[in-house]
Amino acid sequence: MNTQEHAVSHVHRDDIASRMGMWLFLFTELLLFGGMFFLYSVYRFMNAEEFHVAAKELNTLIGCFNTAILLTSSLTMALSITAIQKDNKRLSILFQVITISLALGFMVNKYFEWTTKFDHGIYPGSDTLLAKEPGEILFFGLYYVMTGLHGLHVVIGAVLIGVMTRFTIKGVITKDSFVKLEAAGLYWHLVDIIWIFLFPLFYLIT
Amino acid sequence: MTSDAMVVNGKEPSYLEYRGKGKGLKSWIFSTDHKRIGILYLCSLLLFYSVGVIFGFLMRLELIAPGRTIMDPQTYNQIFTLHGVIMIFLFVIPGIPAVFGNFFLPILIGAKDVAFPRINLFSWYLFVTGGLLAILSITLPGGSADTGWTFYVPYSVRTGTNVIFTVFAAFILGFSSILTGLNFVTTVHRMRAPGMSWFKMPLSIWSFYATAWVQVLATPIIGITLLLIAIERWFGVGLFDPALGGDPVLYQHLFWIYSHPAVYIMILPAMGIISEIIPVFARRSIFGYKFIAFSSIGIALFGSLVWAHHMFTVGMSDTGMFVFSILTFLVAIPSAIKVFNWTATLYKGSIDLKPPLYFALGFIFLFSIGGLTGLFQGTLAINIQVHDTSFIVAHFHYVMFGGTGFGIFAAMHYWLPKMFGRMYNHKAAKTAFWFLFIGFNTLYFPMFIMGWLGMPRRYYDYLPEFHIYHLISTIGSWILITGLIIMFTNLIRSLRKREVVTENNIWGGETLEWQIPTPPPLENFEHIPTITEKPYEYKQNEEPELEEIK
Amino acid sequence: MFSGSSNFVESVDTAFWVVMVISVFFLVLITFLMVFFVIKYNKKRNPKAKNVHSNVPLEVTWTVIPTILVLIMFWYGWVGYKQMSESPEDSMVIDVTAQMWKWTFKYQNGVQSDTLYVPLKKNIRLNLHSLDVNHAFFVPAFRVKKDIIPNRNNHVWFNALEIGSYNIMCAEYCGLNHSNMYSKVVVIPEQNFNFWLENKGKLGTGSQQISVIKADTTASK
Amino acid sequence: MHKDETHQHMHGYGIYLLVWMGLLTLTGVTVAVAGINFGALTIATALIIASIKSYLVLTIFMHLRIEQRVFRIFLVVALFFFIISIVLLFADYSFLIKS
Ligand code: HEA
Ligand code: HEA
Ligand code: CUA
Ligand SMILES: [Cu+2]
Repeated sequence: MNTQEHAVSHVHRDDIASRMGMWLFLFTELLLFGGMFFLYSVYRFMNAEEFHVAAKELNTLIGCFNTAILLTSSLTMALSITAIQKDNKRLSILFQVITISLALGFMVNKYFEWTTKFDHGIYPGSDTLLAKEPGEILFFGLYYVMTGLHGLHVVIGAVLIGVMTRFTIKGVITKDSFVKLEAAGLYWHLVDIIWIFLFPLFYLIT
Repeated sequence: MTSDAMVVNGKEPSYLEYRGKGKGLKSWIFSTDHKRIGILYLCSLLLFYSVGVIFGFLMRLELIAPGRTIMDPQTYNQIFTLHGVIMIFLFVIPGIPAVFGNFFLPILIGAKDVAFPRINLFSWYLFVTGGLLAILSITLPGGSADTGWTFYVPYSVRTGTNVIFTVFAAFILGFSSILTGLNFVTTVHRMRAPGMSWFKMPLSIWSFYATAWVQVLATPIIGITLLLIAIERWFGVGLFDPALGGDPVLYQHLFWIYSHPAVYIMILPAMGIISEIIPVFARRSIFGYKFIAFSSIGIALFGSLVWAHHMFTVGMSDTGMFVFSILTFLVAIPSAIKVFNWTATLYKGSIDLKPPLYFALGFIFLFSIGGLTGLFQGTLAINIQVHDTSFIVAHFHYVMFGGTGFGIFAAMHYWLPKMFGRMYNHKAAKTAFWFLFIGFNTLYFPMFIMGWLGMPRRYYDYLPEFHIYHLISTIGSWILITGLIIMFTNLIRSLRKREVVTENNIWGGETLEWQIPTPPPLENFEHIPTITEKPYEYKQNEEPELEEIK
Repeated sequence: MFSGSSNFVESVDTAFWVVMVISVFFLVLITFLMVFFVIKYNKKRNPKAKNVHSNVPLEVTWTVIPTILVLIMFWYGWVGYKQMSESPEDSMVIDVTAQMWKWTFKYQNGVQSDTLYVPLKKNIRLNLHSLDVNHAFFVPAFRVKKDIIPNRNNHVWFNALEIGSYNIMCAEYCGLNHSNMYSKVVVIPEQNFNFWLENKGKLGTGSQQISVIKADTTASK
Repeated sequence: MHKDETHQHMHGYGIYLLVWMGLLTLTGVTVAVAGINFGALTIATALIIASIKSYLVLTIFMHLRIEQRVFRIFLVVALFFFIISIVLLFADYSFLIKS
């Protein structure tokens, strides 16, 4: 792969370009969820009553708790970048590790939330669910697909940050070159923003 | 158009010769050089493409007479689905950006590569994976999808064929397309040569840029929509299933929110190519540079607002019908502006009728027919009659094949000599053009007539009264394919036998690719040029006036 | 090819010809200019090109005129469509059920048929239902088409103006036998229709039957 | 393209903490407000508060405030596309007569 080395060596490093690419990627993520929000808005518009009824089944407390967790993880993520900018490598790593732990906490919560639903017999295709009004089936369908997709993004984000932590430890990410960490951060904040909308739309419409 | 700094060391090996460490195939499939990736795309595209063409040919054979001719209805349904999927996702959408965009976009803006070379290579891998997945699904038990390329629910959720496979292939291809898009947006923003302000960019860059935005913003919607079909088939969540309260029409909305903008992903780059070719062979400046540039942006912007014109018979509200119909008409205006400006560019030119110009003019004619019949379909009352008939089939072949397809042919005749340093036989190219042109119209024009008379699309069998049109159409397909064979034989033979081209500027163009050696060296430019002039100035035309001033 | 076999034919065809005239005009204009320029300004005849960069009034003209023209097209389309969108109050209602791959027509009095018999010059409203996937009710001669989507209660209406029998086709892809999902709509004089309806779809005898059969077999357009 | 272009600004720890507290407070507010029945306005308030929260995350956590202007334009384009699509979608759905 000499070709590539050769070509790359002459190209300037361009952090702005890297971030621009990341932002563009974030837009595609945004619109990926956007498609789901289209579904949500139309179905909610057509089945307002049933959505109200169904939302009562969700546990607002867990939702609140998870919101707090994600917001805090966003904070630590942002802090880790400032730390590396200030050349405080150890602090940065610490913040990244906290972020990952919070992500795990979020997923553990989610796991319990989903399994309780399953125990109550509410999952796609279950008899309990099928006995409900169509609007409620839609609500839970959306709930599972949207929070599931979001959960998947949390996992991807956590793995990504894990890789960044490794890079930081190995000195790939440094005071002078941290655009990778920034990109991972941007991704993580996006995951947070999605949740900021999911939370009221599913948990707070009682 | 450029000042100094164009002195290129003649001994620099071309990108074709430069091998690096890897040898043979490896030096290609691991290369992150945008030119090599362009060629990779070209080869894989041609491969997938020939499968699509064969399917098209087989469909025409089946339809040569009513009743069964060569296949059963199930096979026919699978074949037109795969034909549509291949042509759309593997040919016209990636076609120009991935092949010619990759090769020429960096050169045209005076850069050494795209912004993210490795992502660029990755997107080719995705492309090939998706393509193979789509095509190999024929071999699975149960067969490939039989839903039409639109995958409408509830049928796509209920049919026993391997819809998930095809849908997943389309998902991967979408991802590949997104990566190309974000690469191009970033490249255009960050890597233009010094002095190349927005209005000094060649017009094809404007098209690629506008296209890239559509790719980035619209593609994820189809991604999630297709993913939902898979989820629906696996888990029966019921998001679209009418039995569980879902709304099949909402699926159609989501599908077209992407797939209408996608038609502009297909046509915009082709329009860019035409805007490059016409001034070069008319030997004069382009007419209305800014209008053409802004109309690209206009198409990209307004193109996102008209999707529901594919759904005029589903029972939308009257307000919806009104809004989407009127927006559909407005989006035609930027295309009209382009057509008028191209025509005006021929005025008082010194026209050199070389093969690329043949194809460019063919493009304008066929695209105009396609576009104008689009207006028929946008007219509500007429749409009711022609929706889902072969009128639509004719329309989209005129725009996609007559438009984008001929755009690709034009690009091949214009740029292949630059890419490989070999010239094809001009006479054979012109012969091929006439075969293609006549075959094309014979093949597709009858479809307009029978569509208006009520011949529905996706029909394996048909009433005897439509026989004559189908017959003519099938004969057209033979003429067309003859043209294809002549054209490709000519092009491929040129790579092996024909004369070697070494001059930089084969056609007398003024954009950057003509200032560098043929074929281009690995790094395109020895020194990044500084741009001082607009493209397509053709200063020599203005000499007399300068003398008068003296 | 079609005479005015339903009340929509006139407005749809008018719209069609309006768009056709404008389109042909522009197509001919563009093609003519291209060919003319290529000949007139050929390299041999005109070795030296002249640069013309832009002409704003011209650009404005060819933006504004097409805009006006497309708005005219839009208007014809809208007017033609508006008339189809809501059925008149006094329409006779027939329930249409589409399934893979056949049609069932059910009349108010319970009579069922797989051919659609309708009285001449009466407003007919069809309520469209699907038992499985999407289909579309399409009668080319009437300029009538509507998708039939499960869970959505679409309808169409029309007023048949000529005795005869016309094709009904399924215009939305619905699987294996999509291309064989045909039926007929048979337009007969009102008193014959009433006779048919009262006799639960039987054609009866004598003159009644003859006129029905006549309509059925002759004017297949 | 050059170093100074990239490294110009950065946020201190303090502002992040402030934003974080703001976000938590706003979360509290939505939850509290959700209990009150505003009728049709319930969803609107929830969305407005969520938008304010996103704004904070975008501008501060995601550095849009100190980024180049073009990034903000990009975001506007993406949001425009999203919002106009919803509006047009409802051009159909909100006038649909349910029968
Ligand atoms: C390259 C792809 C491409 C392009 C560029 C277009 C361009 C246009 N399309 Fe087409 N279209 C498709 C690909 C494309 N389409 C496909 C694939 C389908 C079917 C999908 C499926 O169902 O499988 C389809 C279907 C389709 C429909 C739905 C039909 C139906 O199913 O009922 C409609 C309806 O409005 C439509 C309209 C238009 C219009 C108004 C334009 C306009 O943008 C055209 C603008 C161009 C011109 C107007 C011509 C040039 C101008 C002049 C010559 C000057 C004179 C002009 C004026 C006076 C205005 N198209
Ligand atoms: C670009 C798009 C494209 C192209 C080129 C074609 C090419 C052909 N198509 Fe098309 N077709 C579609 C897109 C396309 N098709 C779509 C989307 C559908 C709808 C499917 C559905 O309903 O779901 C369809 C449906 C369709 C039908 C209707 C099926 C039905 O409704 O029952 C028919 C019927 O005859 C048909 C025929 C043909 C034929 C004979 C060819 C060809 O055989 C003609 C020969 C082709 C060429 C001459 C092109 C050669 C070009 C190259 C080799 C390019 C090389 C590329 C590079 C060098 C970069 N096609
Ligand atoms: Cu029923 Cu097609
Ligand atoms: Cu469209």
